[in-house]
Amino acid sequence: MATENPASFLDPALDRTSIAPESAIDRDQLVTWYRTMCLARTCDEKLGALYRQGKIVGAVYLAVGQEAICTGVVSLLQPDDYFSTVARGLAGWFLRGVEPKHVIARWLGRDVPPSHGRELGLFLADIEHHGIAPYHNGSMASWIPSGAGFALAFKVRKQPRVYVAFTGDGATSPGDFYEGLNFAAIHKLPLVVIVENNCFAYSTGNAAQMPVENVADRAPAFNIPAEVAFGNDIFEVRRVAKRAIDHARAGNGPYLVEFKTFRTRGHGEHDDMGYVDAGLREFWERRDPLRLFREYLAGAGGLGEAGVKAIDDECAASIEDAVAWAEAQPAPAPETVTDRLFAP
Amino acid sequence: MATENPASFLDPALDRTSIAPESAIDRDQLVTWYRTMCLARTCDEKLGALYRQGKIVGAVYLAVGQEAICTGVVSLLQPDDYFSTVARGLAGWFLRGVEPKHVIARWLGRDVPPSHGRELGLFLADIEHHGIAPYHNGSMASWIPSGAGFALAFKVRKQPRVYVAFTGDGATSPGDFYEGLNFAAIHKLPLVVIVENNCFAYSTGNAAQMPVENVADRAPAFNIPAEVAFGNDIFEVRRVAKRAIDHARAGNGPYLVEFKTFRTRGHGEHDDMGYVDAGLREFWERRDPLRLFREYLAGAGGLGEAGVKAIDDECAASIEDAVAWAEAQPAPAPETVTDRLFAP
Amino acid sequence: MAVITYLDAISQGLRDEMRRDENVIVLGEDIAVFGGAFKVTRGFLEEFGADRVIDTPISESGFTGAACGAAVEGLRPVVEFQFADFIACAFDQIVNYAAKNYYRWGIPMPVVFRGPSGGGFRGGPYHSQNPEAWFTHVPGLKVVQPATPYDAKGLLVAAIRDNNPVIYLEHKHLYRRIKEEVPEDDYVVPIGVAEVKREGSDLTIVTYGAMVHESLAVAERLSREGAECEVVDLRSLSPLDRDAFLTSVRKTGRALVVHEAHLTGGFGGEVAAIIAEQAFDALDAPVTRVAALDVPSPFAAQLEDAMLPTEEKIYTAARDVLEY
Amino acid sequence: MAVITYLDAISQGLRDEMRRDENVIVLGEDIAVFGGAFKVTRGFLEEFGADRVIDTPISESGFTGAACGAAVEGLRPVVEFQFADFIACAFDQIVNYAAKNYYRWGIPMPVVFRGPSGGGFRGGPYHSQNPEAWFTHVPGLKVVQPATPYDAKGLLVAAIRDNNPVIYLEHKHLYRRIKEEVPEDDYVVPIGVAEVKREGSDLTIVTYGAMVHESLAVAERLSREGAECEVVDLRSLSPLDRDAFLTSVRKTGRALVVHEAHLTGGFGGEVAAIIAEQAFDALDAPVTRVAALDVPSPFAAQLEDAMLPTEEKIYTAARDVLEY
Ligand SMILES: Cc1ncc(C[n+]2csc(CCOP(=O)(O)OP(=O)(O)O)c2C)c(N)n1
Ligand SMILES: Cc1ncc(C[n+]2csc(CCOP(=O)(O)OP(=O)(O)O)c2C)c(N)n1
Ligand SMILES: [Mg+2]
Ligand SMILES: [Mg+2]
Repeated sequence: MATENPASFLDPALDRTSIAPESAIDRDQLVTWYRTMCLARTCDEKLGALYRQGKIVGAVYLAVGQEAICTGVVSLLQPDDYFSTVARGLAGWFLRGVEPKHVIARWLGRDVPPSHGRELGLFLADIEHHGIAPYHNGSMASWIPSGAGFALAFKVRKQPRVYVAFTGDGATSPGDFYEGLNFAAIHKLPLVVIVENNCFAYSTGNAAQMPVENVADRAPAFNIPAEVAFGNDIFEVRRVAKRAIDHARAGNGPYLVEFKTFRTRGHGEHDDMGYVDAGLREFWERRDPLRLFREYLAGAGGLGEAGVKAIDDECAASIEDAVAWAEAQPAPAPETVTDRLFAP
Repeated sequence: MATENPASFLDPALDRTSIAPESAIDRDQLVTWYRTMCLARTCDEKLGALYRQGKIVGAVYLAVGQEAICTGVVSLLQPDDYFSTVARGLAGWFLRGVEPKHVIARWLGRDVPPSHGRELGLFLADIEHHGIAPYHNGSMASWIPSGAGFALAFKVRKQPRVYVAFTGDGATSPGDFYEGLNFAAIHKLPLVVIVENNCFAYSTGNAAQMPVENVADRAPAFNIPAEVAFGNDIFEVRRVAKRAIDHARAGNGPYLVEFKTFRTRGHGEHDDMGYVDAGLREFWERRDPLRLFREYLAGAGGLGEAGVKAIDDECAASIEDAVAWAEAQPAPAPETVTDRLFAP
Repeated sequence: MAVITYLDAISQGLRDEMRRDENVIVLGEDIAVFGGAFKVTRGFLEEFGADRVIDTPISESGFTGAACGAAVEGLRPVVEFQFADFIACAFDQIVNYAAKNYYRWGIPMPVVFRGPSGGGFRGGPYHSQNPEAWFTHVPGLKVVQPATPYDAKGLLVAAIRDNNPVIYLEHKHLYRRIKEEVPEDDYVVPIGVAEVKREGSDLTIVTYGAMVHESLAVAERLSREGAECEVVDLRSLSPLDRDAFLTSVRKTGRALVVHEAHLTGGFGGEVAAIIAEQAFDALDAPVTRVAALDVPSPFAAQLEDAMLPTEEKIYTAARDVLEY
Repeated sequence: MAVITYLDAISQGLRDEMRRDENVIVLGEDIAVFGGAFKVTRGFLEEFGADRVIDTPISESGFTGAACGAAVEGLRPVVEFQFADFIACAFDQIVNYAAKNYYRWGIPMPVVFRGPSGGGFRGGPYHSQNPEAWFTHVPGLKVVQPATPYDAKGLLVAAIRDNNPVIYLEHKHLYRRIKEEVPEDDYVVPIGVAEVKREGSDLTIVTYGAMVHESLAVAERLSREGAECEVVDLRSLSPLDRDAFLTSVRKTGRALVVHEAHLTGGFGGEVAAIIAEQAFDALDAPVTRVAALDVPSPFAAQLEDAMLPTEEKIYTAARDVLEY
């Protein structure tokens, strides 16, 4: 297993259990990010429960342990930037204004927009309201070419916008990853690729996926800058992602950031993670992004234990409300199944 | 155009117009290689003529200007090694014992093995007689995954054999190139990739194909060794390719060699090369591999002008014979069209 | 009205749309500097510039995905596959992204995939295929296949203006062989509407693409022998104009379905099945199909001719149906 | 003989062949350490080692191509696609390399592609597809689709021993639902041979895969109402056992074709077209098809049920044909 010695890929400076911003950040901002991460965590845990209760059918996929990455990255975007997520992007959606109740309703297969029961709750595209781009989330890496396409449209129209494609480590193996990045690099398109390297693609460790230590080691193939960073520290995420986004927005072409992280739940809730070494699990549990952020906020961040707890409680309550709302939504009517196959 | 200043990618030491082996080489060997290259050139020119005469239908694709590469590489292989070529590998076939008459007959659509009129003369697979592996020569780069598969079989069976996949520069853009090399690198398979970078994929120059200067610059993505070398000097080709083949055979995994070269004819004979800069053309014409080798052989190589001319004449005569033989072969019978769809 | 080739009609339709709508861009291999393997986009780079006429690396999946993304953002990309055979490399992006996007999210994706397809010119196994049946089985895609210069231009313009992904299969063997008068100005041939290319009362030949011409030739020959065939050119396979051929079959009582793609699993099976189900009472003879043999396209002329549906084979089958 | 599930029958067939023939290797995503997304290869890594049980990166085209190459060299790779939907990513290698190789060169390529396919368990657009019709249109491929544990094991063994590329589509929704007695020892179900799963004289239902079970249920229901259906399970789509269903239709005079894949362009069109042509005189009613609606597979139960062919829909269609 490539991941047996997880510390090896973390810069010693990053291998730490306390975090802090480099410079002063508005208290409201901090609270917003923390609430977002906490809401995502709470929502994910609820989704797991709904799955175990048989209310969510099929499977459910959670982002527990990875919340700092999309929160940090999305916090840097302009309203007209686009992004797409794969399976672990709930916090990013929430930061962009998606409501948990809608997510839960979609997981329950209810008749809510934009897919009215057609798609799993796992995936979301809603350009109009949230700038979340539709991507093809069936086949891994298919969103790198399409991300390049969105970025191409921005470039052709001379708009200073960027497209951020979140992607797992596993999704850096398919040919689409290569073809899409190649196209983006040739045309210097404003495409930022955020690799959430959580050590595994389903059960397959990094070493069985790639002959290099880091996904970022592949960047020379595209002649683009790339960095590896610790993904469980929201401040570190922002620091590194800012360089990437600024670079792309300035017209310098794509940029890849690989965040090392870990999902503390299985690939889906059906997966008991038997393939994960106990040491690795423990290493990352000590570095849980929510815990790290919480400790900072309660302490140096100045919110105090009570202030943080108030947010936690608020999140718990709002997810309960969300479930109630979602369960009250109607199922899609069978006869709508053939609607909206073709655009007018 | 990336290729406007062709000298830039050639090591000054290689940018030369006279060639020689490092150490003494058997006279017979030299003659064999020269004859192979000359035969390929003569055959190609004849194929062009047959196309212009309307005897070869559709299109014809020649390897003129690239003969040193496959001659040099194939001269290093063991009999049970495999290789596959794309469109410019005639000399390699000849060195492995394929007869020009068969190639011509196949271009004429005659009923000769192994494809009995089903395939273009451009492609050849004949494992049994020549160790030329069947690959899928429709879609570019598809032979990198299959090459890895052959190499996997060698490895599983613990055989010290290598698979050499010749490929064009254009064929390094598809996802299959990445997926195949990735697989080979992970499993340390004995796959040697020989990139014949002739500056263009059809009409598309290197700069529009890739964001790096050399295909070899992509090797870090696979954590494999790679080299760039001058491909029109057979001795240089052998020197570099030997390192690659030895490395792969020793179980160290894949190796990529990029030979800079040029096709002095169009993509196919229908192509007038209007997209090629005159300077580039001239640069390479001065470095024609056959001319370089001929000059060496006639001079320092010790064959003398007459010795070389005798080989040239012999090749010309043998290609004339080959055409006569080929034209005398029967066309496939229409009723054979449904034969041999499934293996018994 | 000038008489132009099928190839020029495609060029003209594409160029006109690019002039009319700056959102239309083209991308593919060797289409800019070289003007395309078949020269459909000759002169486009000079006229529209490198931002709108893009030479791509050989990476069908990559540039297809890019076109899809750009389409969502309001561009109207027209993707050229150098040969339709290579559409297999972009299969996933087409069937899983382009086809399903609108159904999933209600977000339109106006993109056209041009596939120079078909055989008859000794292209061998990798330059002769007819891939339409892979796509007619995918809900969310439109699939068209023009047979004439007029339809080629009109369907291309319609495809570009359509807000859905359209697979536009142009037959290479018609490129320079088929000519006719084509209006210079703006018109569309609506997607989803078949055309009766010849009227007749004795037998309905349902066909599309290159086989329209062979079928018309057979119809002429049979007419000289006293039987009148109605030739229905589907033009669009998806959506399919069922009424057009059902009406015809109800009139003639006999149906022959002809296409150049392989017989088994070909779109002709769908058409025949529809006729057999919907026009059962009207049928005086079994619905018969003529198509390519179920083998890869061989290179040698003798073999390719044996493999392809020819005028002779269509004629023989038509006679059998007429005499049933 | 033990009663085992459809899933265990697949595992057993695969394990037995790996024990018998050391050339058999398996590769795919998460099949080694994890034992496969559906646990078909659980314990294989431990028994056969990492040389023969290979966890691949997510790169369907790459590992498919590799399997094809290895097959030519004498291995007998069995490729697992995690879901059949992702076979679209390997499409080119399958249809252009695997399918055409033997025809072109006379060199056999014994490789099996396992595709867990089908819907009915709320998998949504990307985990529910039935891709058989893409492959039945490709000469050079064999395509099988077992409905029962016995056939699942026997067809898999036959596929592995076959010297040609075989697409083996196993239906996920049958994995744990369907059980029966399966011999522990070595047997094959020959590729290309259909089976009459139930005899009857009034209506022939031609079907395969998951729909065999729904069709049998309908047959039981109709039997209680006095009509006897013959249920022909094709098992192999390519090569196709035409005689099996034509014989049946000639006996019953009525045919209903049922599959879970989309209606339009589905393999049912081919079957219906063959019946309509070859058994024309025997038909007392139009050949009718029941299949999924032509929309991507939706996630919500109400929508997926509306989209899929159900026992109810088959029953209604069967009644219509019987009462025609
Ligand atoms: C082309 C393709 N093959 C297989 C799958 C099945 N699959 C879904 S998620 C997944 C693992 C993804 O791993 P990674 O990209 O690391 O993301 P993570 O789940 O770790 O966030 C696989 C194999 C797929 N979606 N697409
Ligand atoms: C996937 C795919 N797309 C397009 C083609 C059409 N095509 C054939 S050869 C070629 C150019 C190949 O260039 P390169 O690899 O550099 O080889 P060269 O012809 O220069 O030897 C193209 C685009 C193809 N064969 N496969
Ligand atoms: Mg991962
Ligand atoms: Mg080239």
